[in-house]
Amino acid sequence: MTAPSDFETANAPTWCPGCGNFGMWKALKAAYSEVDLSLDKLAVVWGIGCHGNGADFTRAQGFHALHGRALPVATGLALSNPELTVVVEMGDGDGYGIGLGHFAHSCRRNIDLAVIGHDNQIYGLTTGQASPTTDQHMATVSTPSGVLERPVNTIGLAVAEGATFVARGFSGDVEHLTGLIKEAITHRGFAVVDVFQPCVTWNKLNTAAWFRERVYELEESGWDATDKAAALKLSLTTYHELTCAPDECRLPIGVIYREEGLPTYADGLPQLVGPLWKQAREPRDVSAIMESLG
Amino acid sequence: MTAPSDFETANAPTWCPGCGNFGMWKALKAAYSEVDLSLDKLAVVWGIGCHGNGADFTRAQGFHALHGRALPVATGLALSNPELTVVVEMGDGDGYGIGLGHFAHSCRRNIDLAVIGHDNQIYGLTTGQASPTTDQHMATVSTPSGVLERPVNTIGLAVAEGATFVARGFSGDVEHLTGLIKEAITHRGFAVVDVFQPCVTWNKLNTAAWFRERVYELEESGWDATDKAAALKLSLTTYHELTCAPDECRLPIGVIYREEGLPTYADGLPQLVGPLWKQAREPRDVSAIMESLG
Amino acid sequence: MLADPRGPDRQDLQIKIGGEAGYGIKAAGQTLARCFVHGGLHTFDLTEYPSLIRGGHNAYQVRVSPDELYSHVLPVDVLVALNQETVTRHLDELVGGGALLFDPENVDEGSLSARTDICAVAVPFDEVVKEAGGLPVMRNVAALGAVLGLLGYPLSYLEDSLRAQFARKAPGIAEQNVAVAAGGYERASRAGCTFPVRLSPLPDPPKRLLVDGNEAIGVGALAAGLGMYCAYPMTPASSLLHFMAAHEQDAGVVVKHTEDEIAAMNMVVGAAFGGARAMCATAGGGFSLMVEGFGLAGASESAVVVGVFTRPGPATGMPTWTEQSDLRFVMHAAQGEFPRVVLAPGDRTDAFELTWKAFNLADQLQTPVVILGDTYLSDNRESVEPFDLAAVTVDRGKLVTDGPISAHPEALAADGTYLRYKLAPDGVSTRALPGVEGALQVVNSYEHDEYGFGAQGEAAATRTAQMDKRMSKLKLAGSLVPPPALFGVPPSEADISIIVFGTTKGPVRSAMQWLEREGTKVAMLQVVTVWPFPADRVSEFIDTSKRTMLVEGNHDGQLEGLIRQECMRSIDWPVHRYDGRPFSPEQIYHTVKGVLCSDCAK
Amino acid sequence: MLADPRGPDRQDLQIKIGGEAGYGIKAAGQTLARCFVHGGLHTFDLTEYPSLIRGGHNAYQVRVSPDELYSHVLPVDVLVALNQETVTRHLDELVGGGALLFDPENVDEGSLSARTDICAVAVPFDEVVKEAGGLPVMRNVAALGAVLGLLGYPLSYLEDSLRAQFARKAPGIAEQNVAVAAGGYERASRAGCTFPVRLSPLPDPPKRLLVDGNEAIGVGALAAGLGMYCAYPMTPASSLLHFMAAHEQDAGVVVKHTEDEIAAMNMVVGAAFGGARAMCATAGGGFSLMVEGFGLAGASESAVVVGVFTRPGPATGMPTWTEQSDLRFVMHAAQGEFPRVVLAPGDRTDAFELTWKAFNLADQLQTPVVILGDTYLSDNRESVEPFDLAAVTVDRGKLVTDGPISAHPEALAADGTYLRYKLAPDGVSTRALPGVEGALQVVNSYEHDEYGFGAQGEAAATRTAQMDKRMSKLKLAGSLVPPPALFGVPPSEADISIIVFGTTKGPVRSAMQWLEREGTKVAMLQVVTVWPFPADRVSEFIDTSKRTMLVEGNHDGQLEGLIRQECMRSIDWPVHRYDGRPFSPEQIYHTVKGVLCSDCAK
Ligand SMILES: Cc1ncc(C[n+]2csc(CCOP(=O)(O)OP(=O)(O)O)c2C)c(N)n1
Ligand SMILES: Cc1ncc(C[n+]2csc(CCOP(=O)(O)OP(=O)(O)O)c2C)c(N)n1
Ligand code: SF4
Ligand code: SF4
Ligand SMILES: [Mg+2]
Ligand SMILES: [Mg+2]
Repeated sequence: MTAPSDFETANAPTWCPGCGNFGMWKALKAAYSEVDLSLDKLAVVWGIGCHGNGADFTRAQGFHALHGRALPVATGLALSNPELTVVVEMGDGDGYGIGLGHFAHSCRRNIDLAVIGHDNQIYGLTTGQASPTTDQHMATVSTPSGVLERPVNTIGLAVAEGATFVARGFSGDVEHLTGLIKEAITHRGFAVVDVFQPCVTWNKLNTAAWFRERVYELEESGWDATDKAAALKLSLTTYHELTCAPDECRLPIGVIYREEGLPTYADGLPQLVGPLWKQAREPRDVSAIMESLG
Repeated sequence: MTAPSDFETANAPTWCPGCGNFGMWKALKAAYSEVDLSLDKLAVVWGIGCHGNGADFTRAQGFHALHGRALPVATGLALSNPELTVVVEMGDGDGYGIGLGHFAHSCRRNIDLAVIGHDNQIYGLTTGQASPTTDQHMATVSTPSGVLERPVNTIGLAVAEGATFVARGFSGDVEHLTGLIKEAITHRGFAVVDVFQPCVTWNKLNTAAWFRERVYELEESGWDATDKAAALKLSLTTYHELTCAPDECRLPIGVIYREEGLPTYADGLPQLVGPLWKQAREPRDVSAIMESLG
Repeated sequence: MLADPRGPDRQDLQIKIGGEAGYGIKAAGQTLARCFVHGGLHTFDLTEYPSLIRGGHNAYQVRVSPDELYSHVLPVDVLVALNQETVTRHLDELVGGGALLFDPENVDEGSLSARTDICAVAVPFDEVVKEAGGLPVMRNVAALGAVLGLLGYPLSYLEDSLRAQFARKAPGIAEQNVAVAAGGYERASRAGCTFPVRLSPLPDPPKRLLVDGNEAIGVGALAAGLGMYCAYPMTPASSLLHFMAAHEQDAGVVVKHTEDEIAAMNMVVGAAFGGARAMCATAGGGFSLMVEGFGLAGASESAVVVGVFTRPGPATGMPTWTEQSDLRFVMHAAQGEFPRVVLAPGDRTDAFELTWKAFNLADQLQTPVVILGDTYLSDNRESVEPFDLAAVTVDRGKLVTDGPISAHPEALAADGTYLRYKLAPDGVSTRALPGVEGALQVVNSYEHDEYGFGAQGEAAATRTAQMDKRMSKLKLAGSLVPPPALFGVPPSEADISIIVFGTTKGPVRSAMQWLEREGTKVAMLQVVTVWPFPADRVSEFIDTSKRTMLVEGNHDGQLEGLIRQECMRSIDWPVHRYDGRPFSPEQIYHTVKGVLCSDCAK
Repeated sequence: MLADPRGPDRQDLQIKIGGEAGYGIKAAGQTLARCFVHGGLHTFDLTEYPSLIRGGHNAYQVRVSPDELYSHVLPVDVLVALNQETVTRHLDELVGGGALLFDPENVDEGSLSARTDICAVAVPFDEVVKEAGGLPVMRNVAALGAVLGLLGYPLSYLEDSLRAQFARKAPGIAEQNVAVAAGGYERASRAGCTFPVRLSPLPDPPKRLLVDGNEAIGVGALAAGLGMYCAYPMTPASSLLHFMAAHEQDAGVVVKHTEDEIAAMNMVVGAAFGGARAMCATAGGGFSLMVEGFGLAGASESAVVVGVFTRPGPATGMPTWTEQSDLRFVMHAAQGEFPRVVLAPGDRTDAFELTWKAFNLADQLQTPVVILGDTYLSDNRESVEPFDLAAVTVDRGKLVTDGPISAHPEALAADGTYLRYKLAPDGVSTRALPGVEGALQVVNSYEHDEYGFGAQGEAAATRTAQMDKRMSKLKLAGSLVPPPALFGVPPSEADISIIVFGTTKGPVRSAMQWLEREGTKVAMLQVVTVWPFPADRVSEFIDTSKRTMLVEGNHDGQLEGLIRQECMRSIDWPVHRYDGRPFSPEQIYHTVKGVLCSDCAK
């Protein structure tokens, strides 16, 4: 039985005091320990951003990948060894900005990954530029006249593109978030938990207090997470606008969509019978294949 | 007044006889002439694929860009000269595969472009590999055991990410398609027409006859194209499955979603008062900016 | 017109089939080659096609000889014109005394009138098909039959080939094809053209392969124990994806057609982390998108193999043609500095060997290895001796796949912590796969310390130590990589010494056959491993040469620049080509003759 | 410890402020520099920070002197410790006789005991703030006041600076800050430390700029008429995006923070097609993603400017540190071959000038121009003479922006058709913008004919003609690009001749001041345009030198390799550094001394 602290290295987190990443970090460790993952078999892949600094703090089989490319690395890893549990942590700029193509295509793939989005609606590590989930009209150093684009509808995109588990969490509610992460890890297939993760340094709008006034738990409202059309409709209320008032602007957290029992990507690969390193212990006999050429 | 033939170069199209691109080509020329675009001010940007070979056949201000990158080129072009009408032609592999990130982000941007997707559900030019819109389970040279992914829900993605005009056309119905392309061109903002464009050479499943048995015109069914949630729900029926029978599998064509009156991306740029080459006729006076440094 | 260097006693013969794109020209040519190879002859194919599915012009050449062949040649001995355009484009290529097979329904006989020096044989292919009760698509088969008939080569080889091709799927169709082939054979054999070369099957033909470069690479990779192959289609690498996909089940390989090349490269890095032997391949344009992930492989010390098969650039360029213009690009791709190995196969046998070796090198060095090919290698088939499968070895270097890491004390810190990036004299640390008990790690794209932690990597001493560790692998690489290969006479005895890399090898070897026959002594050095560069061997070659020539398929002289940089030596006669066409042996032959001719002042 | 080459008569002084990341260390240092520059002194800043928002350690150095400065130096004369870690990390750097300002609440005085040779001044910053009625965040201001008090430099400069900074937004806050500064000033001035150097403001200070490299590039680009700037944030290029964004309205520029670097590069190509002067900038990692689009610019002959500001690689590497390891990467990036220009500014004045010139070159050559910088250039501020705005010219080359194309017969085919890629002796065709009447075109990523049609580009002759046309621009470029710059004595008179590119210029110039003072004659050649390479000038420099040294911030010797390749000459003393730190003038000074010392055999 692993304890949350088993997943900590000796490096103390360097996130800004009050950063939402602390809540997520707590929830992640709790989830790992409650699911009782083995340290050796838990592989975590990070993109680049403040969230990615977690690679230095997390004791696991870690891969700190490139900005926006955690998903393909994780996909290669998961397919190379089906015995691993592979978790992806990505940022909003990272996963829904530069990496959005991989995200959308991964949703279609139902690969067995748990994808945790650190969605602080800002580029933290590069000092506060607009991210793809920054509210429209918000001014940042890269958009001083306000963001002209609508934010990415992460939930809608994930549902529309076929992800089989789509949830929204809030770093300020660690217990609820722990539950979502556990579900994502144990879900067979592509599971996304997009997490409101306030950045206290650069995003002065979407603060923990701001969210606390607005989030509500879907579980309590009797939400039917199996209705895809309803999930898509709900996705239109899962992102918000600059001016959204607490009473008009209710942001659901919880499991928004869930589709169980579908084959995973690996299920479609009968040749994937175990870790692929076993294929390369000695030369493969290709005489038949070679002889067919001619 | 321009005639459709004004938009033709001396090069005869080299598409395979029977290719859906011929119908699209006819519709495009008809739309250009009916909207009465000036040849000098019509700029067309293509990605790479069979569709992109249209660059050799189309008389206009043409830019034959890279595979998957037509949208950013078109965006730069449109913002550099607001007097141009900019049309993007892209393939399904091109625009919804390698270029999916640009597509999703462009939808959020409401940039004034008309985007025409040549959606033959296959990689034509590179000889028949699976595309992101290929039906799940279909066998191709790159997926001989069948595609394991769900297809991209192009319509759902466009609507969810904020495109303000989203339509589906069919190359086999040139007149209807001409109307959609005209609407897309005259729409202020980001307009997408995804077109079923049978590839007679590599896609033996989704043939013109196959579509003809399944498509129906939304206009005739009294569809309300302003309801976003409904459009998202409908998107779940705008793509199909390998085994879909003509009677169960009704594929809507027409305008699926339309949102008028929103500011375009350029509307948010008060500094964009005309073609940007006018900014570079002589050195800009930057003395005030320079003096502020120190 | 220059003289045909093959000379009057030549044993080889080249057949060209031309027709509209999309009508199976390539398949027909390949069938023809197969007939010859099954008869024990050697073949070398050349395919020419535009980047169009239809509506363009395709041509396929088969060069055939009882002797070993290294390349195509320019002249055509038998031209098969399935349409008028073939005549328009290629009639000039036909040698005097050559034969033209044409369909009078499609070709205007008037357009042939200038060539009174050839044997023009009209065969109404559609009629042949109809008479034999075949289907219209069998037109090419009629043409193939006619070619064999013309040459007096036994029809049975074509019959066997057709039966083998269709037998499983549609035996009826096979017999229709056989009948059509017989019809074409019969018509052409009556024509009575005579050839200087008479091709006969050998009584006891040796078993040979007929492979293109991508197939050779594919077999090499599978033999090496490839576990995952990721790619996004791009000419001329696409057929390697098709090959891998076709064998995913029987070989047990995970093959992923990814959303783009970025994903392909990063997925391969992920798969390598997991312990798979992993590979991706693309053309230069796709590699442009892989550059960042390629650097990730370098920084994270990932054992990956990357195929880069060059077509003419820049940008989309000329998708279906060939060039050697990505050498410096692959050498310097990605920000920062890290060790890499670049191997450049010159032919299909090289391709097989270098590919399986690439996997060992990647594992031994824990760094990316590039296989640098081109369209001439990828697309064209060559008859070769069966690959030496027995020679294949799997050496995974310092890899721990299972068991507890505590069994590998050399990989641990004093306190027993596993150190993924532990400093080592040869630069290579012990690599434990995820899942190995107790071997926790951070594989990192950031600079890092021995464990893999990023923040610690910013210390100057740590950085320098890790950079030196990584870069020192190049020294180890120097002792592991395949050395340059010498052909012909030693340079000290040669009238001219030629340096090449990659597929220029073939045309130069062909030219050498002719030059040697005439008494010209030629030395050729093939730079097999382009990086790390074999500076000593190349310098020695140059220093012991009378005069040096360098033949490379690019504008800038990329290998030449590398020789200047690494050896501080210049080349007397650099020869370039960048029109998308491969070097012909004739070009090399005549250039050498020009250089050596008595009245050419250097 | 080596002697301080500044010597006992030095006029310069270096102040370092250290504290926790996220607490405004950089802003404080910049304010300090401003006080000196407003007093007519010269400054050179150096910032050091980890790739973290908080939780790490930041340090900011300001070197100040009445004489011109070219770089930072190693020793610190005044250390301001806002926390214990500053003492732990930097106390060693403090010169004997230097001063330490520290907060006794945060720093353990015991940790200072080893340094009896310094003047340690305790200033309880929080107390100062409280006394002055300020807010806790004003702690740094108290420290700044203390620095000036210690140096006896008039407080008024800091007061003015604080007022200017806050006046508009919050005059009340401004006065609180002023009071806090005064408190710090007063405490430290009582300490009575004495310094070898006494800094006084000039009576009539000249107007100087205080700019970092990105600001200099920003001003240069705006002056050149930049129309569109596209970028994705990446250290150290991000601040250029912020600069452009801050001026989008007043300068009238379209600034787009794109979804990734691929989009940034392709958007810039689209904007250039539309006629805008267009630029993107990034670090090497972002450039990795731009490679394909960069090649598109080459193939399509697009006039674009690309900033590549190097940080240590490979991969994510060390985001906030510096290196010069992307030279060969930018030179060879992208498949195929096309002409490009690479300009490497050595300081902020270079950066301004080369940037506006880059736009002219891009337009004149219709090909991409790279501005190759690094973190040392981008991040650090330097006091410089106001840029010579009057010298800026706009030359758009062969560009037709409006009117009918028929007015430009040189751009037309015989039949009056506009030919975008018309062959021209200098390789540059007349470029008509979309919208120009009658000027239809296909701008193409495929090889193409003169009109731009792709299918036609596959003909060998067309391909060769277009390749030769494009590549011939390099010759034209050779006559247009800025030549190398010579500093110091001519090489024939020099004891040592040093070659540099980019920001190594500054530390070498600093070292030269010291060496010259001691009678050592030094020649320095800065290779300003790295490509096309000024081979003749560099060869001549080497040939007329007694001994040559090459100083470059990378492992492989990238410029050295280029010199070997292009000049076939080797360098006697190559000097490298790749630990993320910039060269210090001391390193260069001592290395030169070592080379020249009588008992050092070469
Ligand atoms: C290709 C590339 N471009 C840019 C960067 C610089 N970069 C590092 S982190 C980051 C954005 C961080 O934002 P986000 O992903 O939201 O993560 P956060 O810091 O907010 O957790 C950027 C742009 C990079 N590392 N690589
Ligand atoms: C970066 C890159 N990768 C791969 C290719 C090769 N390529 C050219 S077209 C194409 C796919 C074409 O499919 P699609 O976009 O659906 O267009 P279609 O041919 O079907 O019209 C590919 C993979 C390329 N040109 N560039
Ligand atoms: S910058 Fe924002 S996201 Fe990053 S550590 Fe600080 S608070 Fe967290
Ligand atoms: S391959 Fe398919 S898409 Fe391409 S031209 Fe032929 S039919 Fe059309
Ligand atoms: Mg973020
Ligand atoms: Mg397609």
